[in-house]
Amino acid sequence: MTIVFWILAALTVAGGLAAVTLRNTVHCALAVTAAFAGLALLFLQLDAQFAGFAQILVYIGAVAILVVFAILLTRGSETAEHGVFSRTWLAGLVIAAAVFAVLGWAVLRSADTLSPEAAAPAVAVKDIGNALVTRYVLPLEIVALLLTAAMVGAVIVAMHEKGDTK
Amino acid sequence: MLGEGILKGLAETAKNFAGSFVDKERLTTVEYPEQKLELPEASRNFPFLVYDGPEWQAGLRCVACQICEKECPPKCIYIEKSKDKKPDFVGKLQIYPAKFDIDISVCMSCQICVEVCPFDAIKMDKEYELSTDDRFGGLLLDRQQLAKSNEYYHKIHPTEASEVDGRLAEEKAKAEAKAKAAAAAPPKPAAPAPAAAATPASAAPKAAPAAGSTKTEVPPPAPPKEGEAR
Amino acid sequence: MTPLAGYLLVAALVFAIGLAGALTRRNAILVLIGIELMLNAANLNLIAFWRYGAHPEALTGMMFAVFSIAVAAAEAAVGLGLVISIYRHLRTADLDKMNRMKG
Amino acid sequence: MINTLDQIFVLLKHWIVGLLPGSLGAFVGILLSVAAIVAVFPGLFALTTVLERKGLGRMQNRIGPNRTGPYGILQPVADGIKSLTKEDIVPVSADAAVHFLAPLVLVVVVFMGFSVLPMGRNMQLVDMDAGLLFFFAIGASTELSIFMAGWSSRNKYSLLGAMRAVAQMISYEVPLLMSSVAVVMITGSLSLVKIVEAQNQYTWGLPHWYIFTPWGCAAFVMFAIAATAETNRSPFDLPEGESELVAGYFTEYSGFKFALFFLGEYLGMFSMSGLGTTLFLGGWSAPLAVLNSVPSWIWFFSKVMLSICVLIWLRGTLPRLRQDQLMNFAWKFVLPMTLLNLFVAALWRFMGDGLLRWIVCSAILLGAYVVVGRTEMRRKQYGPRSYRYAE
Repeated sequence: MTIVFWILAALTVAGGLAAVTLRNTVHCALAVTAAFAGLALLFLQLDAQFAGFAQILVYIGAVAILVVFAILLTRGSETAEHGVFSRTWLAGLVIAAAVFAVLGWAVLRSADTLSPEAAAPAVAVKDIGNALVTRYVLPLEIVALLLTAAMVGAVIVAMHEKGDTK
Repeated sequence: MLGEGILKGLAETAKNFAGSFVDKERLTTVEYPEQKLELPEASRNFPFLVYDGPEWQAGLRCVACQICEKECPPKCIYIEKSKDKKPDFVGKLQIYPAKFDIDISVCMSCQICVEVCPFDAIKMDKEYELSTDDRFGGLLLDRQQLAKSNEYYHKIHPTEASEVDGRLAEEKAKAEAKAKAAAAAPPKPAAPAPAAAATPASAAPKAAPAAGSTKTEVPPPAPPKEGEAR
Repeated sequence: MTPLAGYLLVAALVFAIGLAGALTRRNAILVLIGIELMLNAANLNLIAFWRYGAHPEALTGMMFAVFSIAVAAAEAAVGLGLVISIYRHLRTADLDKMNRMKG
Repeated sequence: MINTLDQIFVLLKHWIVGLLPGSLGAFVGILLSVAAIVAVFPGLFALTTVLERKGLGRMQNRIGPNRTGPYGILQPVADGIKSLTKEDIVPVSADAAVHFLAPLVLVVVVFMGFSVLPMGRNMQLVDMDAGLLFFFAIGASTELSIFMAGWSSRNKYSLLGAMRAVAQMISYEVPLLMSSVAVVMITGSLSLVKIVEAQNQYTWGLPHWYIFTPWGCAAFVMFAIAATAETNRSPFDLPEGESELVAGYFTEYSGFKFALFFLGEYLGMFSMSGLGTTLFLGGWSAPLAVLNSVPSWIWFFSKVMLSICVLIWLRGTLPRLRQDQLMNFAWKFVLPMTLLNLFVAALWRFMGDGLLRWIVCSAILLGAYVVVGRTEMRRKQYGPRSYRYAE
């Protein structure tokens, strides 16, 4: 439990909280980017370089930009007229708090049975690559297909229909 | 072939780059404040007042007729007539401008003031270094700043200036001949001659036809109008 | 507290925040953001378990996280495409107003 | 002696670190490396601005700055003083916090990219196993700062510029990555240090740079195109097209923040040039085996400056593209070519040594280029343009 961990944890949680509570939608998107960055740095703290960089590349480089584009395309940056929270916000909050309570309780209860400090595993990017094309080759191919399907689907869903002048 | 044009363009700029160190044709820049390009003779920007002789106040050709002030489209000329009179180039006594200001921040360099002036008193200048740190006062040029000698006029617009000079000399000669004729035949016009010298009301109409006869584009009825105070 | 418990707690907190966001916000895009946060919290769990687990050299948790990131990218693309398409139909991204089955 | 000169900065750092005790020494060592990067590249930026202005001037039949100092070399100093003393204006309706953060994020993120570039033998801040991935991950974050700048200004030109920039950078990031992946495939490593070492071999005194292979040459050309677009340089400078968007996403910035954006743009250029040098031009390795005695960092920086000069040359030559041309070019030409190039690189890897692989690989690439080029030229997409009303 180093000080760096606590700083990163605070950054992540603060970013997440801001993303959920801020009124301006674009601010929310930027705050969630900070949370993504904090999570990526936490991955690096866990010696998972590859996953951390992949997180930055995919989430900050692609998902955050997509979100921002979507916000601007749906005029989401304009202030909402009926408030930003839904009618059932209290129920949602209660459910989330309950989930956190259960999870936290479980973690704290089982904390002693979990393994203590472990040595950092020496995993090179090459090992990840080898694993991807040997043991995990089927999931890799499936993910490739999924991504292609998702790309085609997203394009079709968001495409203007023919004759649609809007 | 795709990309061929890019290579051609690159070769062209490379030629320019290398050529600029050896070829005068490829680097035609002039180092401005030290070196200046000679402006073409017909170039113009803002008007100035011409004076003859060494003394600017005495030699000012302007007679404060206010035609230019009235004709000026953006109304950037401000003239105040003088109370007294001074002799003009033919020796006739004329009013002179007590105040003659041109606001060059308003002036649009249309040259209409020059076209309408019956006395060839206002001409277009070539001076372009007019920047000032005072945007209200600095660009409002007064009589003294506007006054420039006939030699300067010759320098910037030589052909036009000599033409004007020729015209003025002709006019002067005509006026002298008239005076001589008046002197030679004293008995009859004894009365008009002193009147012409004394009263402005008769002096102005006399000068006007003389100018009108040489300058075709200037409407002759303009000078009488000047007489009626508006 | 062991390091693993710390990471798990942070992941649980982020998950809860994401859940709260997904359940309470009106704007469809912000609901998607909440879902992304939840996915990320799960990733953090996976990586933490990989790091402090019994066989880190097997790369199981790491691989799971990497695949999850790839799937999340696909999910975000499709989800935002849907939101934009719905916005085009209904002129709103407000989930409370999307209460009809007919477009 | 030669070795000392080559390693002089490394030795200097080790000497300073050796003077200090334990953990403080390590900290100071990192600080020194960071300080070197933070000092050298802005210095190069200053040099490049005057170089660019003078070079562009010469290409356009004029002289360029020559007033400040001898031959105008003190121009960046004057520019710096001017931008520092200018008033820092924040628009009234701007989102002040985001408006303030955007240039900072941009510059910090761009500086981070330099940490994995090997600038000489043993001269890199960190030798990361996934160095290339780190570089691209960091590079992807600049888009967000550009969006922040454009959106927070509350100015339609800023927002348009930012949207253009983001769309363009996302589009060209794909070919940029794809062309680099070919190098990774051949080297078998994401570490930039290893990539340079793989190229630092010589046969008959000639280096094994990747640009001298068919797939490497094609990848380099594609990389150069994508890098130019990625750094928003002319002819891909639509995001800041001054004729239509004032200054694009940094229209509403003035004074020091404007200077930061300017710095960020040039630093992006340097890091992209550095990456291109590392991937295709052999990084710090000498172009001929006999020139190995020249210090490695001299080679790296001269290669970077050379690529900067080529970028300036391109800027002086090519007119700006239109948005649809830009997108069509990225998705319909550069991306398919990079994908084909990946296939060719794989062929190269598995065909073994010999002349055959040279012939096959070059034939495939050239054939594809000619076929695609002919088709596109016939469709008048990139060919000479005809005007309906001009004739």
